[in-house]
This record gives sequence, C-alpha cells and structure tokens, in this order.
Amino acid sequence: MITTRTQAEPFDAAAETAALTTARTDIGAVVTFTGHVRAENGLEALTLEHYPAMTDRQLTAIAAEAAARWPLLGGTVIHRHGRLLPGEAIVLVAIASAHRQAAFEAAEFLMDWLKTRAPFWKHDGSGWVAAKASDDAAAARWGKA
Amino acid sequence: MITTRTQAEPFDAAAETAALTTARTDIGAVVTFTGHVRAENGLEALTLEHYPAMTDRQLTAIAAEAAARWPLLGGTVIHRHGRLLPGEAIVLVAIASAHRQAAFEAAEFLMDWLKTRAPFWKHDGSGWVAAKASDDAAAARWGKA
Amino acid sequence: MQALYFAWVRERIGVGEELLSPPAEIATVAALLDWLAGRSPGHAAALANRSAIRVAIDQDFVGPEALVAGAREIAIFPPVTGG
Amino acid sequence: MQALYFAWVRERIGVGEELLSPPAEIATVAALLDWLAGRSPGHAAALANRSAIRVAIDQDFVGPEALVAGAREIAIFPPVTGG
Repeated sequence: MITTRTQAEPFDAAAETAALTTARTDIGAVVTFTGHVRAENGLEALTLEHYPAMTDRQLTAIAAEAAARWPLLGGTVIHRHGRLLPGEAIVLVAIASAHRQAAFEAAEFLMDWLKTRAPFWKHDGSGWVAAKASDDAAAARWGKA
Repeated sequence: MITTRTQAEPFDAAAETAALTTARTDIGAVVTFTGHVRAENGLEALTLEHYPAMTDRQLTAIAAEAAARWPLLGGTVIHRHGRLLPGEAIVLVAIASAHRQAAFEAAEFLMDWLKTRAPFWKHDGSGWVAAKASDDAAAARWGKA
Repeated sequence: MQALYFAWVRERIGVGEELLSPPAEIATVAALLDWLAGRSPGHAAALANRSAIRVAIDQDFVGPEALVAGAREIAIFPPVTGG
Repeated sequence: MQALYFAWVRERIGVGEELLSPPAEIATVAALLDWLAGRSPGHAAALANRSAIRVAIDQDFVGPEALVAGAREIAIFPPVTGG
C-alpha cells in the first residue's frame, strides 16, 4: 500500500509521484511533500546519521498505521541519509486517495511522525541539530501512533 | 509570489513543482496537490465549464490572501477546463515555504477555496455534478477569505 | 447590464448571455432574480430553487441583498463544482 | 545485549556499539542508564542530561521504566531530527 525506504542517493520525486497514478482511474487526489535542505547560517552541507534497522521497522509500522486510519490508494515514503547539500531534497511523502482530505491528513501525519519518531540525526558541520518542541506538538495532535 | 492560471491543455505537475525550487536554497518544504478525474459510475469524461473573467480575478485575489496569511516562498495554481478523461489531472496547487506547516496549510486553504469559490462547473456526460456540503464545511474552517 | 449564465442555469434559460434593462425600482439581487424569473418559462425554471442559485456582480460573489445599481456584469449560476 | 549509540551520544561515548553484560539486578532502562554512566567519563558525559536521552529496545521506543530483560539490542541516542 505505502512503500517506504531509506537511501543515500537522490530520489526522483516526479517519477515516484507519477508511479502512484499510472493506469489508475480511482485516485482523485495526490498530495506530495518534499523536504529540502535550507542554506541557513552559512550551512555548507547536512550529514544525516541514522539507525537503519529501527528506521525500516518503524517506517513499515507507521505506514501501516496511516493506511489503517485513512482510506488510501497508495503512497511512497523516502528518507535520505548521508551528506546533503543546500537545496537537495531530503524526504518525500507522496499519498494517493480518492479524496483530498485523506491524502492531506495522511501526508501530514507521516511527516509529523518522521520529524519526531524516525531515528535520524542531522549534523550541520559545526554540531548536531537540536530537536524542535514545535515538531513534538505537531505530532501530538494525532494521538498515540 | 503565487502564479495562477486556467487552461484547457494538460499541465506538467513535475515541471511546475521543480520550477519552484530551482536554484533556491531558502525553501525547506514543498507541498503539491493534484486532483484527478475518477472513473466513478461508468464516467467516460468530465467537461468543465467556467467563467474565465471571474476565475482569473478570484484566483489572483485568493493567491494574494494565501501569501498574506502564510510566509510562502512561491506557488503555482493551475485549473483546467474543457473535456477531461478519467485519470487526467484537473487541478494543481504547489506551494513552497521554509517550513512544512505553512506549505501544508496554504495548499489546503487554496484547494478548499477552489472547491467552493472558483467558478467551475463539472458535467459528467449525463448531468451536472452537484456541489458537496463537505466542501463548504472544509472551506468554512479558514474564516472569511 | 450584461447577464451571464452558466451550467444548468444557462441550459434552462437557453442562452449563455443576454443584455438586461431592469426597471429602475429593481434595487437588489433578490428583486432582480424575481423580475428575471418572469421573462420566460426557461428563466422561471432556472430560478425556481433560489437556494441553488449563486450570483456574482462584476466577478465578485454577492448575496441576495446586494444592490444592482452600477453593475456592469451580473453572473447567475449553480453552486460551483471545480477543484 | 548489544548497545548502539548515535549522534552525540556516540561521539561522547567514543564508540558506535559495544556488548553489555549488566548485572542481574539491573531491571529497567533507567537502572541500565545509571549503571552505564559509571563505565567511563565518556559514558557519564553522554548520559548526564537524562531528559535529552531516548532509548529503543529491539527497535521500538521505550520509556525509563521499561524492563531490559530479554533485550537483544538497546539503542541510546538524542531526540531525533529527521524529516
């Protein structure tokens, strides 16, 4: 239903999104989110460390949770790790459904979860990026996942 | 800031979305919504009638409203008219911002507005499609726009 | 003023647009719709269910109490179904 | 059990993983962290601010009262910053 993966290589958001709707006439809404590295405070590169076994296990679980909560017709979640330059895409969430509300909500749910529960850590070259309380607050609105 | 247009021709959602982030390193979040024609109840084609002068005027106004409400870094809204086959994309909303919440909210705001205030009317081959109360309810959450 | 009709309002009236010259005592949109409904059986059929009628004056939505004085273009149509 | 450390927890401890054999009386995650902090100054520094420590047992998040008995893999790391 929702496929998930982590990779060091760039992804093709357009191709991933197009693949969800190819030869389908039951999908009415596709919502995609791409997160990009911003060149804040003179950032030269972000390096993402992660915990692969846990990422895979948790991504699979949260994708199943999203599919149980909303009537989805497909989805793709990709999170990159390793070194990324400003402007590069770091994460993709693409969700297909018959109607827009389910697609928007599921995409936001998955992003909130990725921000607060996916075991990735960003290093900006001078230090480890601190977690944001606003991300915890955003995730809390969905209840226990 | 947010460009808007209506057209009979298909659009290239991938190219429109990519154009928002090209050579930019200040954008952290891009949310895109594409609406597709669903093959419900044996639908062969949808035909969209519209009121061009009002669409242009209202789209420009609502795009300015979105840009005033959220700290956006770019956006594109495209709505098609004429005859569309099942599976074809009918509407695109693509929004870029530094952070995901603004991008998600602005995209949902614009879609809710398009559903309830943009002067388009769908004909499914046998009759005119009825408006949905759920769309009015979705639009009402944003207050007066 | 120029009147524009869309979707089933257009179909029932039978034309997409027409030039209207309402009498001077027609002040509001509601009064204009009442007057317009008397023009032909098609107009009457199109405007019979007033809760399903939406109106824009000069490309902005207006309510039934809006004044029609000075309007250049009045559009009459069903609830929209775009997006 | 296998311990895994990430980000600044890993940097302060000095290794990414190590094999732990805590004494039998260590029942909970909280007790394990207390015991672990005594292994070296690096461990102590990594675990000094317990509110900034997150723990997963066998790839699931757990709280300080979770039991460590039967754990194959315990991961200790700062709050996550992905997405």
